[in-house]
Amino acid sequence: MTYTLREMMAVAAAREIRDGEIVFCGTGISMLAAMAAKHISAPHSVVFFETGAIDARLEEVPLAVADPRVMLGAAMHGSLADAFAFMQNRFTGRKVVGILGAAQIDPFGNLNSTMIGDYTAPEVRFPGSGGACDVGSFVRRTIIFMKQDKRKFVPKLDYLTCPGWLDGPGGRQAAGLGPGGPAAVVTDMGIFRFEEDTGRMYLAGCFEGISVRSILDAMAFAVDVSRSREIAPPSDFELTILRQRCDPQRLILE
Amino acid sequence: MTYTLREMMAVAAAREIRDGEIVFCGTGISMLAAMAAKHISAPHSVVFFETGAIDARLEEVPLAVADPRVMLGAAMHGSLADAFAFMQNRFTGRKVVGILGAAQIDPFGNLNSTMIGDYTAPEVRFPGSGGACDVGSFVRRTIIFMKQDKRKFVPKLDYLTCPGWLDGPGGRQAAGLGPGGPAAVVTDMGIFRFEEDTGRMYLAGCFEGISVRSILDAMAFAVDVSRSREIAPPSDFELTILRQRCDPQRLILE
Amino acid sequence: MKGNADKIMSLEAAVRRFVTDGCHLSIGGFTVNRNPMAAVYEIIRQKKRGLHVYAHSNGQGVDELIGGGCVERLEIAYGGSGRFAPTCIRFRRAVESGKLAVEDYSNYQMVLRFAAGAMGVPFLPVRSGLGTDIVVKWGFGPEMRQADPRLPDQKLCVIDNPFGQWAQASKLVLVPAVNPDVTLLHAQFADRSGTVRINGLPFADVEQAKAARRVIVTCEELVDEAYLRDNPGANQLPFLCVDAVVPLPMGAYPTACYGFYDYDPDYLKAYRGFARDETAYQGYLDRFVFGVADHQAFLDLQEAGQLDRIKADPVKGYAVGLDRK
Amino acid sequence: MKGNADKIMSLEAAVRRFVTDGCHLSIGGFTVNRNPMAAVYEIIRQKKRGLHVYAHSNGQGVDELIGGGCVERLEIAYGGSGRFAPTCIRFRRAVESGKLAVEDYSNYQMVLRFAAGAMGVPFLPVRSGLGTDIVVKWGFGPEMRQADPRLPDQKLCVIDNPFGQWAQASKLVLVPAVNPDVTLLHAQFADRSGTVRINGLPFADVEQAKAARRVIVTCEELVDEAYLRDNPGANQLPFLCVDAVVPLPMGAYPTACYGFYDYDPDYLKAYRGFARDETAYQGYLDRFVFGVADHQAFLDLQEAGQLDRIKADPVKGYAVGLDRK
Repeated sequence: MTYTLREMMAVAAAREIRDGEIVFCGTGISMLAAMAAKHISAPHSVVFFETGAIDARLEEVPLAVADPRVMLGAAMHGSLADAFAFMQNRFTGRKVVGILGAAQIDPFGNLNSTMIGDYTAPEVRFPGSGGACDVGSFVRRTIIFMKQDKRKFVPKLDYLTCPGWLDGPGGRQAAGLGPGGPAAVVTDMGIFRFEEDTGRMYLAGCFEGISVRSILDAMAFAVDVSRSREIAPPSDFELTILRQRCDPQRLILE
Repeated sequence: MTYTLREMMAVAAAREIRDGEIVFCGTGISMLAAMAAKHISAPHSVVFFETGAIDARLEEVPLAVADPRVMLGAAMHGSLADAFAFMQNRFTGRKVVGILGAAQIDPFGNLNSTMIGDYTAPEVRFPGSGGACDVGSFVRRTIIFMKQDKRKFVPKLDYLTCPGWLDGPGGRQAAGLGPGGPAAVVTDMGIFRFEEDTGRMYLAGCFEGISVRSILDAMAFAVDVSRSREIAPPSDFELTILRQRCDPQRLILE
Repeated sequence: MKGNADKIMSLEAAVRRFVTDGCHLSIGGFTVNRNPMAAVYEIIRQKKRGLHVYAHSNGQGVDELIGGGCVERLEIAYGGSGRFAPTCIRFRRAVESGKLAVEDYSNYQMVLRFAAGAMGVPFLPVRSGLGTDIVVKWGFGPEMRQADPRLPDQKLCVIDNPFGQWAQASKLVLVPAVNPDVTLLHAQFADRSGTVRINGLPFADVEQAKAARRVIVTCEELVDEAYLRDNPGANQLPFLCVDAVVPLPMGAYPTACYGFYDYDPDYLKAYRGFARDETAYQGYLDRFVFGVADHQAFLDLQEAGQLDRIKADPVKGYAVGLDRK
Repeated sequence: MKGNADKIMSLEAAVRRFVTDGCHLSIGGFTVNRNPMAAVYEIIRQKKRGLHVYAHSNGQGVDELIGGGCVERLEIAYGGSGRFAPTCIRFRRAVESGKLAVEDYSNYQMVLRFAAGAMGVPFLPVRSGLGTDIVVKWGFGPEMRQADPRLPDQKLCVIDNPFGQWAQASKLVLVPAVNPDVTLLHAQFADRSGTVRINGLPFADVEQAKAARRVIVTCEELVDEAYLRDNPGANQLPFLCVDAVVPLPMGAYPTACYGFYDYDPDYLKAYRGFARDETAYQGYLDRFVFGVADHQAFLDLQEAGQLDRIKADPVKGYAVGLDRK
């Protein structure tokens, strides 16, 4: 089957989710990835939102984490305080994988979703942290969605909204954060992972028909590409689930 | 009508409650006083318990603050955390009057409900603070029930469980507590109040047929008695309410 | 005022009485759900100015207050409305043009600030934000903070764990309590004295209400006290925490109200169009806010059948199969 | 283990697996209401020893654990059972005879300690206790605390408000988080994967469960997942926070379970009698705990008709007109 890059991104992210994980996700494609994973490779994963809904039925795609569609058939309706405490909690937090997005990312997977320019007089304003800073601070693993773009993959962020590996090995510990950090970055061209010893991003794979060169041209810092391989395109099964079970109205896929 | 001293105590405490006040009360006679006040002089007072029940219907006398009888017809079923936060809250806490009891009281209205002797090897152990320390720390006014007894009215407590006026004027402020403190002590012989300028207890009144002398004999420190007057006995109306509306089964009055 | 008296008021009177120019305000709801929109429009209509607004992730409500020119300072975690506006447009314009001073926190940090206010403590601790610019960069400078007794002297502070490594934490961020002058909420049910029942996710509405000096609740249905008290466990706020009750069907429109109606995707898309253009936005305000006397008149302006289209399925809580493209 | 698997276990197996000698334990409920009594009796029956127990105001459950010789250390706010025992008798004897080390906190302080554990922070601030001996006198000395990695080095600490006079507070008491190895709860309803619904007051059960590494829930009725999920707002714990589900009718007896049964005043009065005399108490244990195989056998020992007498009125939630003299 033919597929779009958005579909490839959703499938690639879904493949990153481990069975049994508790998936914190936001709106849009991250929600699709979480929904798809549950139907494909991670049947025992549990989707939960910062708004406090746990394991909702999701019969229709929510267009916001506060969409009433996240409330149907949930195990419980917690408050925001409950949802974030669940991630900071020593026993439940370690089972959570967070899916995040941002306007800028640096080589250590730190994210900016706040603004461009000088903080007191921004050239461009974005929505701000929302729960991203909390998730990045609390959970063991995060998966990051990014558009592959020179202005988005930058050596230094204008504003560090959400902690990744900070400045590398020991960075989080020095700052007082718990263990864990970004595991993968899924873009519209490929997938990056992070080196354990340096905390730096490296290219792990390119999507079908995408060259390493074209990816490097779409980022403002260098990364190791020696481990890059071509990523398998979405299978017919994956596409069918995504299109028919997750977003039949194509509210997010388009 | 004839009456018992327990009935006199309940009525005397009920008279202390102001209309519109939110009454925090424990079990036993303090609950009766709060229930009676609502039927007599303070129809707009609201009874609430540390267990989180607010303005319950109280068709039967609860024998514990966690008695299921405190749950019926309440405005809401909060948690313990909600109940105590309500008293520490800057806007709601100031409307609360707390009714407390203890094993020992000192001239400044500080209370001991923890133990007698050395803390690490007590001669006598009592239940402990429960919510008393919280109430004494948070609210503007407390009314204290005590048995008039030399071993209970002591110059120095074995253990300070619940703050009254601490060591007198400015004591609470120096300790970091908010304004407010004990307003009255109701015993089985009379009523004490506290001097604004010294924070010390003075005898405000004796119950019918009780002499000032006999009260002083039943306490281990001296108090000013010059302002003492005889307290009006329970009216027939007060007794009828107490006996028929509050405790028809005489679970607490006996 | 927070006792068991009858607290029914008109929205016009409640806003006139409790929402004053320059006051510190917080509103309930989250992005496109249960924002107290009728109250928001009334505030714009009464031309309140210089408001200091506290929000966690209120998209539509906060964006319209900003667009209406009512807001001078904003403390917030997230200024977006999901798919309808990844970044709220009037919010973005106001910030980029320097008309709006913003202090950024994380979503949990803002929730904890309301919770601290509700609990009556000056701060609460959190492990979120360590190593980030949320800790380093302040939107409100130390001078401005010292000069204003209604602001804490610090945005936040970082301390070493006074209990060593207890709970495996070496450092904590302490976030200061918020005690707004007024909190506005929209709920499904309330009684005359102000006991409130919210169905579906409560978000941070309860903490926001308890943190505030005054609380205005608009509700879909005014119900008997007995109805709420037959099931106390389903109620979120006791009458002791509420100052004004305003019965107001569709009071959250165009945002959603679980079990009653969905968000209106057409309205929110149209709003996005207006918001992008100054002239169009002025036209939007003139027609939908200043051009109507009250919320009912505003609802009457909507296209025939639109309010029926977003009516919620009683079981699912939202409008099943609603076209949201 | 806390996932969506089937978690049904027998009480005997759940206690054997999760409650180990010397473990740190907390139990839900309050004085004479919804104590997990069946679990308490099973712990005594299995002769668990050296338990470190955390409670706020658990009367009956904690007193029986102490009477059963299971408890070595106790951190508590209140050791009473209302009118039935202003001071719990076995608790009092154990303390006065030096067999039980106690650390005293206020009720709110204990609740905040569980809440801190649930939130994953090392402490929470409170204004309660300033100027009292709760701050000054420690039951567990600094040496004992430093020697035991499972205890914080300090009972609590007092700090100056880092935000000056913000929220009108100059000083705060910081109370350390509690993270018990196991929390035992009794609820009205649960499903196979552990989603829990508590009716009536929840007390601090939710915080106690979320603070714990392991959670055992006994319930009156095992219900279908669909039944609980049709009304998510009425549930208190998601399955993600629970490790074992034990269907156990009358599992809180002789304490009350709102909507199901009242506390048993006759049992509690008889218990008081036994508790006052060492020989009588040994006889009580031999007959009612060691003499029975399980909770059902314990219930069968009760006088004919007694369990019917305390059956709750479905509307009022308790046994109307029950003779409680």
